[in-house]
Amino acid sequence: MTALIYSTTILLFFLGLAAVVLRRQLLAMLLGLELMVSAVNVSLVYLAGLFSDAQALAAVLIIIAVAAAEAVVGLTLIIDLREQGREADCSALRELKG
Amino acid sequence: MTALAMALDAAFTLALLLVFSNVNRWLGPAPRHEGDGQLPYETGMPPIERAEGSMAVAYYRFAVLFVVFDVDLAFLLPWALSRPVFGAAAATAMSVFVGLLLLLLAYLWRKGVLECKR
Amino acid sequence: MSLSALWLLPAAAALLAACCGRQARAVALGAAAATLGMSLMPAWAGLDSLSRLSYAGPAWFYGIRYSVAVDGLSLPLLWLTAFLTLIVILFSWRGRFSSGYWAAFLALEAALMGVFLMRDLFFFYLFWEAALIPMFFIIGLWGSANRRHAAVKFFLFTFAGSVLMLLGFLVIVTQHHLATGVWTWDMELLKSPRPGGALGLASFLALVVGFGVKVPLVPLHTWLPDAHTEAPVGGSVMLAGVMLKMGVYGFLRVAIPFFPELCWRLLPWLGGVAAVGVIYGALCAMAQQDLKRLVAYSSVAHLGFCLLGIFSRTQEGLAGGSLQLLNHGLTTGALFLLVGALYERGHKRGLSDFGGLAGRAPWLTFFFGVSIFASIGLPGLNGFVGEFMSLAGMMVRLPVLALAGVIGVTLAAAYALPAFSAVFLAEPGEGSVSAMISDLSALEALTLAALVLPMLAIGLHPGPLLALLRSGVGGLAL
Amino acid sequence: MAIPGGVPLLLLPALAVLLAPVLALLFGFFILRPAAPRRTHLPILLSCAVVAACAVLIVSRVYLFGEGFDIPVAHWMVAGAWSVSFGLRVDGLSSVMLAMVAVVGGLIHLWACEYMAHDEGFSRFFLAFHLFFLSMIGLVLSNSYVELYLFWELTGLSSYLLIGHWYHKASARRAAFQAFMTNRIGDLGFFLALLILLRVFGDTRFLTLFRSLKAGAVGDPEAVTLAGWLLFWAACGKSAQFPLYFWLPDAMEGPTPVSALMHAATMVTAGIFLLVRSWPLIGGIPGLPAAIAAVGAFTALFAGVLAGTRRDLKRILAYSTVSHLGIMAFAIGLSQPACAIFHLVTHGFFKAALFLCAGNIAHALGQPSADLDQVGGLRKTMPLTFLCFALAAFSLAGIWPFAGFYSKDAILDAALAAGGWRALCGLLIGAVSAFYIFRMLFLTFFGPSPRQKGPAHFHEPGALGTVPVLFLSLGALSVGWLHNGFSTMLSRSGVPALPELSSRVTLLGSAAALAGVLLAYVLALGLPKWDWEWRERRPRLERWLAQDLGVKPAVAACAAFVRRLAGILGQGWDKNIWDRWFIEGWPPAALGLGELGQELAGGGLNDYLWWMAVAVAALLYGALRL
Amino acid sequence: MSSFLPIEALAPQLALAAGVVAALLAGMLKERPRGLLRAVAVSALLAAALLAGASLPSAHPPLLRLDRIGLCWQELFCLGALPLAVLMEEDEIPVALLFGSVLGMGLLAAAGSFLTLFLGLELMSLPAYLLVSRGRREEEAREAGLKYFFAGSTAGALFLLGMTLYYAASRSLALAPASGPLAQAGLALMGAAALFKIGAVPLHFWLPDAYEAADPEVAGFLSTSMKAAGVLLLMRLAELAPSSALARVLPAFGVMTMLAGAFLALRQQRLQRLLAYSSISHAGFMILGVGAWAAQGATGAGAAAVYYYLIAYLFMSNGAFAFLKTSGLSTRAQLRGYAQREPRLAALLAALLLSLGGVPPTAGFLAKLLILWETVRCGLYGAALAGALAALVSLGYYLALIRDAYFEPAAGQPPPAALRRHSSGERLVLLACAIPSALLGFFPWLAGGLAGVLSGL
Repeated sequence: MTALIYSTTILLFFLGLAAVVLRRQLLAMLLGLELMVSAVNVSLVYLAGLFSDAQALAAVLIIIAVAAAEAVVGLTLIIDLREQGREADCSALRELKG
Repeated sequence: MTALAMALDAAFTLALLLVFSNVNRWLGPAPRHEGDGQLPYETGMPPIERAEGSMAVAYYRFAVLFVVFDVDLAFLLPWALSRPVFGAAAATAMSVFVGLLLLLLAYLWRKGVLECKR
Repeated sequence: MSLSALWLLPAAAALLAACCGRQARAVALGAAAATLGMSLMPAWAGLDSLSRLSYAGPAWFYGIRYSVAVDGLSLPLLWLTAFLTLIVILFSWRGRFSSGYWAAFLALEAALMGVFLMRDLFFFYLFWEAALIPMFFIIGLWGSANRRHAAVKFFLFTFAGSVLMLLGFLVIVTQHHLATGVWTWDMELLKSPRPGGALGLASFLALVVGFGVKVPLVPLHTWLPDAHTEAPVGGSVMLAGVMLKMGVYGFLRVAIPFFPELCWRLLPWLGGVAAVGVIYGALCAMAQQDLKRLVAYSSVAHLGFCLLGIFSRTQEGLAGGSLQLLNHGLTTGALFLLVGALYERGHKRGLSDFGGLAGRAPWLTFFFGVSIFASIGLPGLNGFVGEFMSLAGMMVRLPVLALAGVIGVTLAAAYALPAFSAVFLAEPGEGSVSAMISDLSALEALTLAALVLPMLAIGLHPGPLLALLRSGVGGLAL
Repeated sequence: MAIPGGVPLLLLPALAVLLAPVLALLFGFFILRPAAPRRTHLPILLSCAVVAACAVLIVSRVYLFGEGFDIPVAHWMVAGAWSVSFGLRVDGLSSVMLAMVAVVGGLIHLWACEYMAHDEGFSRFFLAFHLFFLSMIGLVLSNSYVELYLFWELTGLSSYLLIGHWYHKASARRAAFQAFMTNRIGDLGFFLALLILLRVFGDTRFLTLFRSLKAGAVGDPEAVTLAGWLLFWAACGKSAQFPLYFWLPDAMEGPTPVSALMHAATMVTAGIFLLVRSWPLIGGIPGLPAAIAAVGAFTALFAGVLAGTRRDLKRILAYSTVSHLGIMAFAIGLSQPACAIFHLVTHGFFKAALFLCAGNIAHALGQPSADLDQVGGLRKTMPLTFLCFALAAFSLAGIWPFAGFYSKDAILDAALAAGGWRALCGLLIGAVSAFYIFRMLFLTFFGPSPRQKGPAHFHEPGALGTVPVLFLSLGALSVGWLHNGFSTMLSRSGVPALPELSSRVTLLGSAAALAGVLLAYVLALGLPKWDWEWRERRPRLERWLAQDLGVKPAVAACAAFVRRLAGILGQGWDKNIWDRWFIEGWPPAALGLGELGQELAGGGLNDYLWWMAVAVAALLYGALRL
Repeated sequence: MSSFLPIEALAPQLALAAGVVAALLAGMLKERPRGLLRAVAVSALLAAALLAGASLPSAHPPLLRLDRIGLCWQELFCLGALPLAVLMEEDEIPVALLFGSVLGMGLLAAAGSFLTLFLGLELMSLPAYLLVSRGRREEEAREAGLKYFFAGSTAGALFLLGMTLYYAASRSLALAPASGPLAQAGLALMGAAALFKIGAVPLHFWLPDAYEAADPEVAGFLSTSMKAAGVLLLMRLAELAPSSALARVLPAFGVMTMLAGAFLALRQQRLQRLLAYSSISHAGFMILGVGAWAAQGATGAGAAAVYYYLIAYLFMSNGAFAFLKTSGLSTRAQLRGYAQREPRLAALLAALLLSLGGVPPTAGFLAKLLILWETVRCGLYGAALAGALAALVSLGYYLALIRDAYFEPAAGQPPPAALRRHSSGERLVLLACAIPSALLGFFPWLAGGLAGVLSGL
């Protein structure tokens, strides 16, 4: 039973990772990030319930807050990019290389 | 028992997923225009960029601010429920927390972030 | 504490010279003279009391301790360093050099004095490497045509060797700690339990490569001609006069005492490389058209003799080898000063660029002639004593290497005399700059006389110097 | 008779002999050369006088009272038990040599004053000349091999300076370097012999060395044999024996006094002196004396034939010197070192006389050296030189009353006693040497043959030019009569005495000499044009002979090979292959690697994250697997 | 109250928080005196550094566990941030961001449980992304900020996954050793996040872009304090299971990073990008140091070697980036002939570069020596050889820079940025960084003292 739950959350996590790695649009990648964090939250909540550990649940709350902060920062950066008139797209970010 | 529930739940979500993403294709009319059907009338000019423009930037700013202040609510809830247990210590902690938020709000207001100019 | 002053004074003077612009030259002269004076002091205090002068500070970190001492081997080398620095400063007295030039030479002297004073492997390595920095700037800033390439090549080549040497030290110190549970970097204490087996061999080879780059042993010598050719006069004198000695000093102070039986077992290989160096250096010198490169390759040959003497581990071999160190300092120092003088006047270094200087610059010819004959080992001058005793030592161990050494002695004449006659005796060909070559100034002649007189003195009466050297290296004999 | 403290009285003149030249040189170089270059020869002549006086004193005391000593004077190199020291050794052999060097040297110094009078390198010449004089004296008086090697090399140095005296001439420079290098190759053997002797005996003093040899306490016999052969190789180098003789004829580039003193009388005999000095060592080695005899005989004949075909006066005398050195070596080979030394002394006198006469002739022409074409019939205009030349020539040929006869016949006697090829060679040598010297005599002084210019503008040199020559030629006449004095002197220094002359030997020797004279008379005066005609008729033979029967090209080829080897090694391998590829090849390789790495960082965010995912996968795999 | 709200345990962090508040308040004032913000920045950082130096707190509040390594590293973070505080432009947003970042690092150092570890990790990274994106060159700064953000957040997410796996194995969020495949996998993932933060080679691609686009002083802060935090995270993880797969693979990562960092830097023409790759090479040495420390059972002396390396690197890297800001140079071509124009600054640059190259008597030499010593002590001879090779290759381009500055003739006009007058703050920071990095090699007692302090844990 635990294995099934766990494998789905890890599957979700790697889906998020795939989104971040494969997708070209930055917003989609941001979503992928949030997916990864939420997948971890699900597994953390499940395990906290299993080990009946209150501290883990508090951790989930904090992780959610941190994820939000992350999203805010991500959005700000992407908005900045768009304000410059550049495509919010990976291929636009080729300037720095070598 | 819960395994069956979980399986059903998974199946149900998958089914919903499939239905929502494909219902318009099933119900709607088949896309008739092909080839030059996409082109504008003979006098129109070909579109320069995609139709749906970007949302005004200002709206994004408010969305971000909403996220920042809304998430703090997540911390108020457990504090409210457990206030009788911890008493004074929790009170001061939460007041510091809220005080910081107010300082942030004051700072944003002072900086004129909240006005909604075009 | 007075021994530390030997390197502290030049270092402080270097800082002072770097700051004050015009008087830098005077500061340099004062500091160099003072250092020479101080280095001579232990001699007056009697040779047997040398050990009293050593000083060892508190153990700071895992056995690293600031400890200085002087003995029969390092005292003469200290004299040589101080003496050559003073000569270089006097010789480039009239050149319009910036304050950085004088500061660099003083810093170089401080580092070299440090190398010969330190008895702690950490500080030995620290000064060993620190000497590279001033020489890098000397070659780079005041060198000739492609000085940039030569400076970087010199620094990287030597640094590669030294980093390997550092790994060797680390292995020795760690194995010593494993064997005795005591952390120490002191040269005396590290001698007792030596890392044996493959690790011991590996660390010994690392030391050999580290010191070999500096000596230079033949396959690792190609930085020498470039560095010598591109360095300014003072630079090449200090490079050939003292910096090559650090390698042989390293063998005498670190490599042999730490691995005596390995040294003995690998004698055919080590002696073989040195012998090849002797013949290879002489043959390459024969093929050179540039005076400085010729003298540089001759240094490779001369230091091959030092190593032949030292690896033989006989009383006369060790004494001869270490004496040859000092001889090479004097003869090659003088030769580089003269070639430098020619370059300053005629801005050319090729053999065919001069001619007929004997008539035009008699003193220059005289000093060049004496130095050339000293460097090819004419008996009565210092070169012969060093080479003869080294080869006598090696003949006792491996006659075939002594044979190679003797062939080297013969070849020495084959490259030195044609060069001498091409520059001084032959008629000036077209495109020769002999017209611009004026004779040595009084100051230059004085400095060269100060180099040539000891050659004759050591050649005829090497007794006291040999006794001093033997008190330092005698212990290594088998 | 000894001064208190056991030091023999004889030590004082011996020290004086060494110190006088040193003081003269120092005074000359530091004071006179800068101040009054034209008068540097005065202190030098004074020191020659002092040396000559002391030499005579030493010879007389050794001859009359049989005194002699071998004393270490000072420590030179010392390293614990191992040590090398300076010392003086006066015995029969060294006093004879000292006397010869002092007398002949002094006379030639006198002669040089006039000859070099208006040479611009006057002071430089005299300083180098006297340096040679000092090193020759030192060489003769040294008491150990290392000390002997010191003075041996100094003679090499001074010969380099003196041959190359007129350094503006390219041929002089080349000859000087060739002389120095050939000596140096010979010294290679000497250096090795020193090392071997030091290794075997621990000390190279003659006294201790020969005592332990006699006692048979030799640690390593083959090493001593090798040392013996190497000493012979060194003697070949210095005394111009066959393989290493080619530098001597070219050494004639130097001024005539140099040729006379160094390349006739003293320096070249140093090799013979070395062999005689180490006779106890060499005598004991099986096969070595025979080899020395063979080489000596071959050199004598080879050089004699060449001397007979040369045209330049000084070249003829040079080849004659090589031939006579061969004779001395031949004598040593016949285990008659006393004859060799006796011949050395007589040869010193008559060869110096011949050279000075040739020098006077050339000086009259104003050239460094005269050619047979430019002379002819000089007996009318230069009678005194003719007289001296004739005396020396008769002595060289070994005609009866002259000095050469006594030393040559002693050697002939030993040769005949040894029998076989040695006897034949002995006779042949006598004939050949008589032939070439009389050919030179007839062609120079008698009736100018049609091809020669004749005696037109020749004149006798000044007083300083003729008096020394006269003395030398008288010496060439009279020295032979002291031969029993010689044998007693030499026997005192452990060398077997001269053999008694039997009438049979004198008859055979004189017959051989007369045959040579007759042949020379027929060819030189009978057919006056013969000497020139055979050159035109057989130009190939002429060129072959001019190249020393192929020896000169061989030497040139060796030198070229060494230079090419140096070029290949120095420039080709060291600079272009080893340095460029193996040492300076690393930085470009590293830069290339860096360039390769840069392509990887393409700048795309996805690629970065893709690499990140790969790394994480690797880490996970490692963690689960390890 | 003290039992619940850990005042003295988090004293340095509280000081920084006060700093943030003060910065915001200062920002709100209409007319504020010119140096006020800089004063606020420096004073808050110094206060934090002093408080961190105070003695170890007795009580262990929840989620926190302060030990000697934690304290020393907090000192490091504050020191690393000082140059940035001095050199930053007069704007309250970056000051607040800086305080936020250093506060996050403080949390990481004082972490007693994985939660605080993660919180510290994220809290120090988020402001860093914004600091990078506020670079003067708008275009590149935004791009670099975004790249840094996405890479950093992915690493954060990976850390989270690792945390949960480890939690599944150890059943509690406390920093307690656990065993089993899940724990190993968890550690590996968290290790990957830490290696990302330090800039280990396969995970380093974001670093050159971020360091090149950011302002030089921000890059300095990133390369010192941020890297030190990454190293601390790695040490905490290695401490949990010294013989775990992560600990065993660290030397290999170290070698790969050292060599790749050195080789990649050879060809760089832009100075900041070159210093970025050189910082990767130095990171390799640090990882090797941590690996050697873990191989010897994570005891005192090894930590001293890593700590000394970080201190030396702090001075060198901050100094080098401060030089770039002061001199306004951006490419190697502009560096040509710089010594003729500015002899004093060039001398400081030479000292810094020689120290980065590890040539005695500089601090860099002693740092590399200690790391190589630790590597040799635990028998990793191959890694020591690779370290020597990396030092040699890196010296190659440092010497090339010195050669360009000193031996080349000045070519063409200096860039406009180089012409403005250097402010006294810039010169002060440059001196404060160059002098110690040039001479610390002489005094091994400093390393000795550290070993004493750290081994006291």
